[in-house]
Amino acid sequence: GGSGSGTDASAKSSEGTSALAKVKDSGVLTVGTEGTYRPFSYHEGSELTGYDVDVVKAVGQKMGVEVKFQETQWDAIFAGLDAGRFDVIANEVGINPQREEKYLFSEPYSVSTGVVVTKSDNTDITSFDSLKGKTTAQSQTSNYYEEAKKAGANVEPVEGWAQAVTLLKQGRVDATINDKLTFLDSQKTNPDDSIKIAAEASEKSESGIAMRKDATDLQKAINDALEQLRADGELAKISEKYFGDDISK
Amino acid sequence: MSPSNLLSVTGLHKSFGENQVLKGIDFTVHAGEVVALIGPSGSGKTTALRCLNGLEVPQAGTVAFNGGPEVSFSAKTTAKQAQVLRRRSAMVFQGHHLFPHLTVLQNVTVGPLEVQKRERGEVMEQAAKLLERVGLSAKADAYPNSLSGGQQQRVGIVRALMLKPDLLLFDEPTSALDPELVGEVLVVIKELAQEGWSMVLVTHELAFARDVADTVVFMDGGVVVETGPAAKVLGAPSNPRTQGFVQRLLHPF
Amino acid sequence: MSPSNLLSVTGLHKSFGENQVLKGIDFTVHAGEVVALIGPSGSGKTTALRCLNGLEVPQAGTVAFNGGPEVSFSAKTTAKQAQVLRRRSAMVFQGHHLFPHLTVLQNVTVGPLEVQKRERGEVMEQAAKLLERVGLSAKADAYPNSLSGGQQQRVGIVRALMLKPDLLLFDEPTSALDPELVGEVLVVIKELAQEGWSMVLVTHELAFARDVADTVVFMDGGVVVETGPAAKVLGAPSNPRTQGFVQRLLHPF
Amino acid sequence: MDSNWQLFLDSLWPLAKGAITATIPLSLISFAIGLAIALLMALMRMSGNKLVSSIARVYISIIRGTPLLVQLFVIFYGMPSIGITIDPWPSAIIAFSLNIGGYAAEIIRAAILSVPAGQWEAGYTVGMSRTRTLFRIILPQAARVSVPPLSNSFISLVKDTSLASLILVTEMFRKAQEITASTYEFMLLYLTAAGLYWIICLVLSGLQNLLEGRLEKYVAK
Amino acid sequence: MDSNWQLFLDSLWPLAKGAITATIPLSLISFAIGLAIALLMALMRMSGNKLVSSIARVYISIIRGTPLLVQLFVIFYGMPSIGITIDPWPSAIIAFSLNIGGYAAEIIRAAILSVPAGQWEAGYTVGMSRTRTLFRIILPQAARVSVPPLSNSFISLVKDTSLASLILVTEMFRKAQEITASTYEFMLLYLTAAGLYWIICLVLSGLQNLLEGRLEKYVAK
Ligand SMILES: Nc1ncnc2c1ncn2[C@@H]1O[C@H](COP(=O)(O)OP(=O)(O)OP(=O)(O)O)[C@@H](O)[C@H]1O
Ligand SMILES: Nc1ncnc2c1ncn2[C@@H]1O[C@H](COP(=O)(O)OP(=O)(O)OP(=O)(O)O)[C@@H](O)[C@H]1O
Ligand SMILES: [Mg+2]
Ligand SMILES: [Mg+2]
Repeated sequence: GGSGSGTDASAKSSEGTSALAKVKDSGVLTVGTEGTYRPFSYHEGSELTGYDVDVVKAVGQKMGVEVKFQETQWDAIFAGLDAGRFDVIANEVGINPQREEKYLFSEPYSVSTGVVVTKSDNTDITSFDSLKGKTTAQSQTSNYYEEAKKAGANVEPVEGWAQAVTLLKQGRVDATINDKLTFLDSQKTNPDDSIKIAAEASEKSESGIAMRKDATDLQKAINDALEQLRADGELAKISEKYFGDDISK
Repeated sequence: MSPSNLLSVTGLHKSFGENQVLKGIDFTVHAGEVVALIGPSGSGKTTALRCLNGLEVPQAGTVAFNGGPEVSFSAKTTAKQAQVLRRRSAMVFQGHHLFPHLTVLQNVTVGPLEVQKRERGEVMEQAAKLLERVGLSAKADAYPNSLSGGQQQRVGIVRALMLKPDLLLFDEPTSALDPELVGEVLVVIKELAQEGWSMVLVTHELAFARDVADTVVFMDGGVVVETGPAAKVLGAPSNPRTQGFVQRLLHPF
Repeated sequence: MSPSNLLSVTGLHKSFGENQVLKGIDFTVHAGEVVALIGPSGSGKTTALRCLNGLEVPQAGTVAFNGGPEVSFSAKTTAKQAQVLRRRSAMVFQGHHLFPHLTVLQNVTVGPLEVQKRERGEVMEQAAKLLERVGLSAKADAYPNSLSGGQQQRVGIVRALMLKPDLLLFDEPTSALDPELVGEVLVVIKELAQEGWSMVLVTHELAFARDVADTVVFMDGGVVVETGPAAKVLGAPSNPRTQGFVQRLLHPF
Repeated sequence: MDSNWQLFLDSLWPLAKGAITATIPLSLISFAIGLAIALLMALMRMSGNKLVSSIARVYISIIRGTPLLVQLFVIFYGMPSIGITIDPWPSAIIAFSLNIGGYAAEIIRAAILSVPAGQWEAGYTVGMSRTRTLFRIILPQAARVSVPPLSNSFISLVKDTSLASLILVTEMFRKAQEITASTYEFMLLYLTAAGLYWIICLVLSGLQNLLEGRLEKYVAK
Repeated sequence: MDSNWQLFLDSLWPLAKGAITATIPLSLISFAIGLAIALLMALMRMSGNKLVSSIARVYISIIRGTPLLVQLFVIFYGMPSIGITIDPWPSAIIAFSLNIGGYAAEIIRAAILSVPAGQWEAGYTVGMSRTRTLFRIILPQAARVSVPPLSNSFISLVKDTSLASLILVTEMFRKAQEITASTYEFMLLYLTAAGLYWIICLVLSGLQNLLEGRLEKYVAK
């Protein structure tokens, strides 16, 4: 993964000031996030929290700017980035070539595995390949929407994890592919032995902070900050807090 | 009931909630007789007339047609029970109430064909004859909205006649009409009276009542104040309330 | 214009689209004169009357008040230009058209207070006097919906009088009324006539017209067919169309 | 700009297909069933029986007082928990029909009440029963009055069918979102979809005008 | 069941807060501004000037023919591309106001037309100008006729404000989604939100009835 396309951009911004300069001048990094994607971006009481939220806060600290969150739904999140409503998106956005054609990504700060979740008594789904011809429920949020399609599954789009699991349990779909972390977190909150992980992807999936194509200097600054966080162990600490494990690499 | 009695109305009481509108109405219609019901606004004329057609259900009293049906009303009488009265009478409304979505011909034949289930040929023949008679043959396929008020009211009369009722009920059939059109409707009613139709006619046209009615019933405040031959009640009323009313209408200014 | 002429109407032409409704109307109202405008339905009486109040804009002709305003109409005349005529005349409508959201008192004072900007005390005094005069002092604070038709029409007359017009225009002021209530309105109009108000009165009440009008103008098909003293035109009309019309109304059946 | 133009052209057919295979049939079917429910509810609401009219009142109030989204969710995701599992399309049709049933009930009731009482009586006096008068005399006249507000409801329904995507029905708006998901051209796709909705609505308005003209003679004057 | 009950109780206040701080003020403000726009559009639509009335027609047609969601997107996410960047709340108010402006315009127009022509003439004959007659005579009477359909629009608006979450306004439905995201109990939360919407709508219907009663005398009989 990574942001291979970052090099060809000539760092010119439409208004003459670079994206980084704008952030630095205002002292605020505006971040778009869903606020409804546990455990990455969600609310604890009225407080916005989550792994991605903490990470981007720490990034801001390293950059010496304040971080301001704008919460919106997935449907609108890239539109918001395009329109300049926020500088970056931190919402466990999976890095894939399609997205990289239109946006820049930071170095990944979250590496996880896609898992196929089925009902516990399901025996005929054992791998990604066995999804061919099956029906899966995917939120368009994730990379997994594309992956399920690639595997030949019949994809039903849904709004999020909760709905996908409901469909699964009601027998309306055969499986859902999602982040392993999401599955683990939901099992922690709502232990439910009627669903299980049926297969795990061989390839890791990586998520990063997304920004507009012209924000090369901002991308560099964020990468620098992430590098520092990695180096001083902060990133690992945030990860431990949410997952009891280091998922940042 | 004397054999020449077509209809006997006795002791009709009708209240709307607290408002007692009819407080015991009695009158009789003989076969072939024209009865004019007159009286001040709000005296209950319309209500009384509607009771005869089962459109209003009184709480007490009897409406009896010679040869039936006969309905004795109580507080428990339902609208369904009252509706048998429609077998003998038919109503012509003040505002004609033609069906705007049906042609003139359909308006007058819908009852005989769809409700009475009479034979189509016979119904069409009757309709043609009656429309001819009121001068509206040419309008059979027109919609009511394209007719003048007088023409609409004449269609209303034909619609009632088509049901072959024994008693025609008119509720101020000309009062919603342009003054110039009043005549054409009155002429039709007068002819029907002369042909021997029995009818009860609520009207404010006292001159007309004097001309065509055999009997005049003067109502006031929910009771019958005076009944008698038309010439007598309208020409030399004995009751002072009748006198005042007749005076007010015949010499308004 | 002769000095006793209050209003001269000459050569009024009015079409609605293709429909030529007024085809050259001429008549005169002298100060203190009562002119009755009669004629068959659709002959253009209402249209002619509305032209005098600037509610309708004719395409040709002149409406001239003695001492002004005087409006000569052409195809280009706008509604705004016609509205100066309202300075001298006031209209009483067939359907009264009281403002349902205002009390009786507000209905009659809204014009003088809000449009004419007259002094409040004087307006209230005038309103009290006029309501008293038509027997409605007790109803000053009632809403129109709670009044009978005759009362509503009397308020309509007061509303017109409050504007202190030189000419009162009545368009069939009693034709929407219950027959019993006609009298109370006619009486008020008759008294106004006797007090010397100038008025143009469209009516189908020929007996009333004969009683109060000085001059009768008979219209038919958009033209004035016959004009003359009331007794002459209604009693012994010279034109056969007038004869037919008068006959039809006075002896309808 | 050029590639946007290309994307616009490319997405037109998939979106139109979504409209033809889902948006339009879903709207039509739901509206037809909804009207039947609405008529029933309107009659119940006008019934003299307190209980019957209360049932209709509560039904109408709940339908109009809660978001359509929730109604869809309850039927699709909620019903299985009481043992009733309904497929996406039937679920959508049920939800939209019930919704129209609530909204149109008030329209139909008002339209029926707007027919002069004399029309009922004229029906009775020629011997008709209540039911026959309703269907033969009153409803044809109520139709004219109710066409404009009903057509409003229908137009709203067409746009609301986009919510069906939440319960796995792939209609036009979902198609737009799918294309967006791989091209990230939200504004373009949404505007294209909006344009198609607009065209559908213009066609419907045209039909409404035609129908109003046809029914013109049905109004008592 | 017990923990559901607990969750229900726990979420009531956050949801109600969302209603009080966003859903309700957003609805009220947008509705007030929307009515002003609607009146203007209704008058333009009735204007004798072909151009003016065409502008109103097109406006009304676009507003009613395209999804509100798209309208919100265009104002919030689309306008910045032509250099106009508006904050979430003002954007939401603009979008909802314009929307109400289109829907209510037709309601107001119909209400104005329902006032008998004679009322205009009675205004003229006591010397009033067109404008004064409109405001002093016609609109007070049109108000009574338009209360029921306007209150329908208002109720719809209350529910439609949930779309504001797409443009960064945190209203009641968004709150429900937030809680769902950490508890995964979306049925429960959506039903709770639906209940609150219902209560708001019941209150509004109550106010509507009051208002209708008040305005009853304004109708010519
Ligand atoms: N359906 C009804 N509900 C309540 N009150 C009614 C109803 N019909 C009539 N009334 C009342 O009954 C009384 C008599 O009314 P009715 O119409 O019979 O009088 P009427 O003699 O026909 O008067 P008019 O000459 O004005 O037609 C009136 O006070 C009226 O308000
Ligand atoms: N605003 C209008 N638009 C089009 N045609 C009109 C209008 N007003 C009146 N007319 C037509 O003008 C003709 C004359 O109408 P008007 O109302 O002046 O007659 P009228 O003599 O007052 O009749 P009535 O005795 O029935 O009141 C009629 O054919 C009528 O249809
Ligand atoms: Mg009566
Ligand atoms: Mg006239």
